[in-house]
Amino acid sequence: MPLDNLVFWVFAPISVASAIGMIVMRNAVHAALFLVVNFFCIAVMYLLLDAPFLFAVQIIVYAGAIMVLVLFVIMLLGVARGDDLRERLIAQRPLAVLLALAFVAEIFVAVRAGIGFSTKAPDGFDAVNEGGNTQALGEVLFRDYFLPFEITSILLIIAAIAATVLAQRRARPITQAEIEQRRSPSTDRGAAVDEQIEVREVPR
Amino acid sequence: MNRLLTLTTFLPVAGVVVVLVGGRALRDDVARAVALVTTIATFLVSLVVFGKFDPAVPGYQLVEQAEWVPAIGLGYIVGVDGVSIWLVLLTTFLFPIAVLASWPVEKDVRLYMIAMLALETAVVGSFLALDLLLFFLFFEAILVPMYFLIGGWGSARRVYAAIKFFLYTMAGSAFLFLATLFLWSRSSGLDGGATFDLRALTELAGGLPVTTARWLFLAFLVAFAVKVPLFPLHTWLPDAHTEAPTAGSVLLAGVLLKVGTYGIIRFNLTLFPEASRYFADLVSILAVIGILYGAVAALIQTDIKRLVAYSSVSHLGFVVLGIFAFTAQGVTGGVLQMVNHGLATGALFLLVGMMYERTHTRELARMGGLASVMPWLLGTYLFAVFASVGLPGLNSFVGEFLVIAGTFAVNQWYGALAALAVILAAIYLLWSYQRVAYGPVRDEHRGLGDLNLRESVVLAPVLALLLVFGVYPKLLTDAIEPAVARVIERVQPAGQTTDVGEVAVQQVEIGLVPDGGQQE
Amino acid sequence: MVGALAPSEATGSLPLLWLVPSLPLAGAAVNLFVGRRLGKAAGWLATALVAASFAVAVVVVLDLLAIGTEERLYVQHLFDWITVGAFEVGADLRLDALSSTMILVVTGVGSLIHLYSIGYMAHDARSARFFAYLNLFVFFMLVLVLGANYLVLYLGWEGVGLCSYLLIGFWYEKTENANAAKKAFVTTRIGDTAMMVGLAFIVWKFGTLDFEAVFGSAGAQLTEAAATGIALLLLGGAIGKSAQIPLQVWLPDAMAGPTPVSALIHAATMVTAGVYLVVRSAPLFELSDIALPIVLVIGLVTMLVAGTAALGQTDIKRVLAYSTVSQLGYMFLAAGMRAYAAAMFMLVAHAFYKALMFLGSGSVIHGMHDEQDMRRMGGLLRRMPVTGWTFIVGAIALAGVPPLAGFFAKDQLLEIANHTGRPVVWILGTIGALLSALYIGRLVFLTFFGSARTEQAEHAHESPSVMTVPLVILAIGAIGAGFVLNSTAEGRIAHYLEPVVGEVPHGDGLPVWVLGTIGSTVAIVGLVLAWLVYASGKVDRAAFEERLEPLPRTLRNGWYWDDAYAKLLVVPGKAAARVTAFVVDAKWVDGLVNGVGRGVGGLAQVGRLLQTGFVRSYALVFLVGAVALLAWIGVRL
Amino acid sequence: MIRTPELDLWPLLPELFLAGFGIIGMLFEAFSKRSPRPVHLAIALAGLLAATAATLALWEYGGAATVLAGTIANDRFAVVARLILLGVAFLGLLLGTHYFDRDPDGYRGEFYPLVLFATSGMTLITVAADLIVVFLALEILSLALYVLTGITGHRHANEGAMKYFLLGAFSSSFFLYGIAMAYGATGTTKIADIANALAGTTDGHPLALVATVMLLIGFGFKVSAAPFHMWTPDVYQGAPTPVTAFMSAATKVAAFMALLRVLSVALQPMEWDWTPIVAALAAVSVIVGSVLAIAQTDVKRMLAYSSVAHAGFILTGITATGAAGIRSATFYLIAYAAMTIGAFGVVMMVSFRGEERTSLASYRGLHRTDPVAAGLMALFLISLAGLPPTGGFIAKVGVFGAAIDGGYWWLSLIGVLASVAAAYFYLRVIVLMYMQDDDDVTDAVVTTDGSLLPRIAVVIPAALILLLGVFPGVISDFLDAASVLRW
Amino acid sequence: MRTPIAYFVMLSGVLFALGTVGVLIRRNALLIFMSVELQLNAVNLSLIAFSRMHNELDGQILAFFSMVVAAAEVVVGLAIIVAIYRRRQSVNVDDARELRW
Repeated sequence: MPLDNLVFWVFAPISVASAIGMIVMRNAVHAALFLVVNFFCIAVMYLLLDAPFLFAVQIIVYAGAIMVLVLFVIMLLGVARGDDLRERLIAQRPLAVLLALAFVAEIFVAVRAGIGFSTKAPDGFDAVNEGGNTQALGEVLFRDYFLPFEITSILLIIAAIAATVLAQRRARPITQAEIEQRRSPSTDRGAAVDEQIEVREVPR
Repeated sequence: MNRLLTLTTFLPVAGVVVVLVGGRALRDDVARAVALVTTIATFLVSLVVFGKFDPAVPGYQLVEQAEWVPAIGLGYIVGVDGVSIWLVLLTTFLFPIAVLASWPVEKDVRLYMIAMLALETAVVGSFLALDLLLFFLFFEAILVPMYFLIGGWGSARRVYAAIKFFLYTMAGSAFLFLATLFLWSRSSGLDGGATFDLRALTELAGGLPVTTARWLFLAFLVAFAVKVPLFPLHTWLPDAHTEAPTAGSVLLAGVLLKVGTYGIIRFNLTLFPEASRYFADLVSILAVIGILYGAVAALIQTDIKRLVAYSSVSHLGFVVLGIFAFTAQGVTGGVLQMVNHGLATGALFLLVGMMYERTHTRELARMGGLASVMPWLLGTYLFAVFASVGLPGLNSFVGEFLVIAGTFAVNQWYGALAALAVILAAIYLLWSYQRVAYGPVRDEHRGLGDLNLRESVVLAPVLALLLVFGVYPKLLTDAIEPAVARVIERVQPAGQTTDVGEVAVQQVEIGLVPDGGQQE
Repeated sequence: MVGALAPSEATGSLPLLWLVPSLPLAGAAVNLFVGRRLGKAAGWLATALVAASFAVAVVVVLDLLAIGTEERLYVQHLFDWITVGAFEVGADLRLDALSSTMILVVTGVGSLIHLYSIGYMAHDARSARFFAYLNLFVFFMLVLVLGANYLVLYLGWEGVGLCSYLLIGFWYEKTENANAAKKAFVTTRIGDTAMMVGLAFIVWKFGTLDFEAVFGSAGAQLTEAAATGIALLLLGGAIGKSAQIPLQVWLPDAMAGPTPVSALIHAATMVTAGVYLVVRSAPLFELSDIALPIVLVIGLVTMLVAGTAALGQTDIKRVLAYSTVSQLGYMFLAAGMRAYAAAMFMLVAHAFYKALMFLGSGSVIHGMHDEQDMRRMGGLLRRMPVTGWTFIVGAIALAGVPPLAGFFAKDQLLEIANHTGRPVVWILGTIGALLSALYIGRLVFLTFFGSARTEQAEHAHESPSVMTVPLVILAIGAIGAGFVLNSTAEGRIAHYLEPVVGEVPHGDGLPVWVLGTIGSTVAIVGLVLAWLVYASGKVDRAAFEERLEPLPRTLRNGWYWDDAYAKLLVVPGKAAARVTAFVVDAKWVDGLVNGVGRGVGGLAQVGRLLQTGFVRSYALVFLVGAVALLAWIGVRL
Repeated sequence: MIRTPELDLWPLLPELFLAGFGIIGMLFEAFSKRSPRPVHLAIALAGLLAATAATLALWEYGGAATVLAGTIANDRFAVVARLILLGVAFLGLLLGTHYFDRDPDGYRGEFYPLVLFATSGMTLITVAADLIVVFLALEILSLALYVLTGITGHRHANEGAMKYFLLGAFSSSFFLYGIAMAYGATGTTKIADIANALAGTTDGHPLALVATVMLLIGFGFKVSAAPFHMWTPDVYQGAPTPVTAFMSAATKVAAFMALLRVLSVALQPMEWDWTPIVAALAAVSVIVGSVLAIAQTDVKRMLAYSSVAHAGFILTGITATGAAGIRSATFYLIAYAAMTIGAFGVVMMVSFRGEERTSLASYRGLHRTDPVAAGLMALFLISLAGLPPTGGFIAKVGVFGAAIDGGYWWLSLIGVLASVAAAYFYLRVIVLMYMQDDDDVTDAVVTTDGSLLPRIAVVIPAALILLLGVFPGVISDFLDAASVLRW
Repeated sequence: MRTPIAYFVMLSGVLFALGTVGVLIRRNALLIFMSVELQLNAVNLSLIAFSRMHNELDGQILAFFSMVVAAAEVVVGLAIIVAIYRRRQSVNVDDARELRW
């Protein structure tokens, strides 16, 4: 068994298992850690696919920065243990599993018909990656994808605004009582009248 | 270029604009006056149109054609022929009357008048449009102001009635819409590209496969059958008529229903002659059922407006029956009946409205003896009742007789069964009249006033026409007949009975042995 | 066989024909709109106009007589009424022997009744309206008889129905009057509708409704079946208008109208329109093998049923009403035997004596202060001599005592029955004659003879001269008509009508004098019997009637026709209407529509529950959609 | 050595203006204590104005079909799309300003830059000629809208934002998966190249099929096509009304325009594959939207379902491929944008202090207290119902005509019948506004405060709707130009 | 490299499906969000696999952008979650269902 094949068959099950682990772990922190494992496995796959730059980015940015941020929030909000696993929605879980299986089957059919399970990666990727994967990527990025790259800046600005707008405490937070008080005089009456409308105007 | 028809159609919009712009600054009386002046002016313009109209010419006249949305082949094409000229005149004639009859309306007068005027434009536009989509546009546009009129100024169950009217009609017209678009889509192969021009589509429709044409016919028919209304699509009508304000009922019965029958003549027969023949029996049977059914249902009504409404179902059945006889007499009778029903039933609703304003009830059981209190009002009512019953010498008779005679020659059963409604009409109308007018006077009705000047002015022209058109229907038929002949020529292949007046001549000349005739 | 006539040129005063109907119409219009302001003058105006119409009619008819028999036809085209394609109907008036007879009767008797009404309606606040209607009636009746085609005839036909409705219900404050009016209109409308279909039938077969054209080509155009169809449909109209079985029920109730109305409309003119129609349409009826026999049977049955029913009535006007029905039966009988001229003769004679008796009964009622029950009268001859004696003249005429009008008419009829080999008809006709004598004798003896049975009867007073003068004139007519119209062997009126209706049938049978004797004897026997029972004082009337029960009650109720109709037609009809309106229409047809609406509404209510508010449910729905779409694509791979 | 691409930035100038002014606004917000709304409004309007001017200039701008290394399309379709979006943004800003005047507690100065950023994302997605740019633009507009939804921090806004965000991210992953599949099938993400690559295949590359479905799912989510519409009612109801107005109109326009470009360029060779899918989505959307709206008692929620139904109508038009489809859909979008933003505008006028009084009952007797608002609302509703003489009617003619032309008469049948059902709930609002007895109204009298700003913001769309209804020909050239995509 | 591309694509599919399951069955907003991240990563795997298959770099670029987007989404998402937690003291999405029906 060639090395890449071996690596694939080692890490693929781990990634799947860690993904499953993430979605069944009751503790949010554990789940997040499983996700990190998963990300790491995927990063390995990148390496197999001759994408060393993304391998690095995946580990540094994703598994590193992003997941840390998530973990940070989990800790901040103190909701690590909050998730109880009793399901209120009938059939949500079986349906979810069923649909996921169907989805996989569909992808399987499409992939088999589309590229086949024997197609190997063609040679000549080295030529594409001439001067190293990072350099090649850089060239494509700043030549062909110069614009999208700039666009991401807007995305990040919005993210920044989002953080300030949504997460920032209000100068004068609106209390629950205030809301109740405001809601009661008009909307309650409105709701009551609503009922009347229903009765009256559904055509006989 | 001659812009008379456009002027007729859109003059009421000018009134709408005035009232809208005036806004709250406009006093109610001014709003009323604006509406009245506008509608009268429209009537006068339509009279000018009538003056320019040459009854002897069978085709469309005073045609105005302009590009509107060339991208989809939607044109602004309007024109009149012998059928539509009368319906337009009927409309423009009834509107000032309806406005005048609405004088007692106190609630939201400006809005009311806006709705009335908008309605007039929509209705007149429907009768004049020679572009299928333009027609549909006006046809749909009728719904909105009428909806407001019923829902805004109707009686207790007005909202139910208004929504029902609206949805029912809209559901029917959905099929018309699709069929229109289908024809349009088929017309893209024509020289001028895709178009909604009725004249071009008439050519096109002739070449459609038989089955397609039949489906399209049905789609058109459903829309119009709802509007007419043809049994069993009629149930919106009693509710709408009953709940609508007086002017609403008058216009609904007088004008709006005719859009349906007009549509059948103008579109179903013209576009799909083969399908018209194919479905003639089906439609005729429905019409006969409607005639009898409406009459029977009217027999037992306790609400006078509802009773008149059911009578409309019956009377409109005559129109449809006549149309699908495909004889000159039947179709002409049908068209005549449209105008006549508009006037007669319009008068009935006007009078019922006047009674309602006085007695505040529509329940027959709570009236009675009114003839002793308001002899003139009830006298005119009786006049209208007899016009509606189909008394010879008054207008409805001519149409009814022509329909029966025109149908009988083609199918004896239809003619004979339809005639039964004449008996039933006498029963329900006279019965209701008796309960309203005769018998002892009820205490709460003592001292009610008789017709006042405004009401007399409202009624006089209508009643006069009831008589005039009964005595001298040639006024109408001279213009109707050439247009009808043109339609029949298209529908009925040579050799079929198209003119019952010619039967005898043919038999004698060819020397046919008289056939076995009707087996009794 | 009846042939077509060649219309003659307009000569002399013939073009004035249009005036005959127009004058009453003008009167109607004036009285309708400004009659109130005319006051008393309204009646005089109406009377004057009808009289003027009569005068014009006389002048016109005289000019018609000046024309040779074979061309004795004048058609006046006023204007085109309906013209659609090749189908044309003109507003045409037709003056020939038949219509001239009718217009003279209508305007002549009509003007007398108008005159009488001035007195009769003197105290009614709405008398102007009354005269307007009356004038309008005369107009329509004239249109009916003058119409040159079936549609104009139909116009008049329905018009008289309208006036009948208006006049029966003239005192509409009383519900039963209004009911009677409606019943009259609706019942006759049933017949009218059949007639309208008949007209459509004619249009189908002939393409025209013009009498000349139809009759001219009838033989060539119609098969026997078609002719039967047309004839029977027209007969339907005639039955309704002339109150023949089975549509006779409206006429007795129609007595609710003012008495002059009963005289004019429900005795002299309108009800005879059916006879006129049959006679007019004779060319069509004769093409059918069964139409005329049916006419005959209907006439016969009606005569007997109504004659017996008349015996049981207590209301003076209802006796006369049933009598009218019975007499109309006679006329139908005559027409059914193709004795059209005899029918017309009877029609004219009947117009005189029956109008006379109605007016007389009106005078009685007037004198009795609106009392109509004969049992509460008696001995009125002394208190109302003019009324009484003229009434007796009419009664004798009706009974068929020679030499009054009724005798000649009935005699001729029975003679024809006998001579054309219809013994059964002859026997039944004779029985009918006996019945006539019986019931009219009963009426006369109860009313005018014996002693006054009530206070009212004792204080009854004679009517004013404006009412009695017409009675006298009509009495003279009742006496003289027989002589004038039937003086020679052939009969003047028969001869006069021959160009239009053909000859009176001839045949062999019992000698004429034998028949005449039998007829007179029967009439006298009937009267004597009536005297015995009702005036001689030798019979205990109450016990006599008691012994005959339930016959008198059955007769009084007109053989329970009304009840039968109520049970068999009205009740089921109402039930059917109720089911149609409130079950079929409201629950099914409309229910379906509303059901669709409610269904969509329900769907919406259920559907909105899908929107649970759980974001994960939304994701689930999303995923279902995604997987479904992918599956759809996958299937195609 | 990096070879620099040819930099033709003109076709991107509007987006640059939008983003630039967005940043200015953001900076202003950061450095100004009180963040006065008029100044913010002025900055944002200036941005819009500049962008509009730049857009208009592009009408006559020739240039290559795509610029910036094939990532940006340079055609009139893009110009049309931008103009619509800029107009919507303009109205949204006016409405928003008024909204925060009345609800200062919920006010955040970031509203203005966020609207500009969202708009830039929207315009960008309509000009994107590369699926990567499409994805990025989609994310820009999505993220901005998530934030806008929750901007007031009110309870319902929060919930709406969360639902929108979670489902939006979920759908984004599908969308991205679609892009991946498209890339897998063709080896490129440029829509023109995808088309070229697909043109050779006959029976459709399986991966391309999956890609098509996934992309449709992603777009379907954005345009609220059923069954991917579930977020719509909750978010529309929860979001501040001006945001709802803005996003209901603008998102739909942007996503549909982008969808049109993707379908008619990249997936044009697969027309026969995607039309049935689009038709199915259309049918489901129309039915779901029309029927479920009937049961609603909150006017915003009702309009949300209505928006689902309208997505279906537009999809109906798209089933007619090619220029006809684009024309009809574009017209519909213009009309829809006008009527929906107008309707929400009136909703905002009627509600007060944020999101109170949005129940249907609040509209009782509105025409007495504010006839103008009621009249305009009636007009918008009539147009939404697709009745003449409004733009909604002509729009419906366009899409159904196009669909029938394309052979989808059954879909049109469903559409017209559903629009009958839909008419019911539009009519119901009119009933409440106009057809109440006077004594019924008194206990629920509604007053709008009669401010000028929202009035302007609803009168403009009203005028547009009437114009489109009566003289639809005026934008005919516009549509002609739009219906030709360059690639 | 000997491993067929399809294997990677299938692995990506499986992970994506697992991500959807996570979205559907977890109630913690953060975990739902993490599941979405899993989905995005799965897609990235596909992209890079396809990139390798086509012998060109666009796929990798796309994956790179996808990471950027993911980062931005994380920020926005976390902000929203924090905001909602502030209001409700809960990150259970099932609790936030005032908007319904």
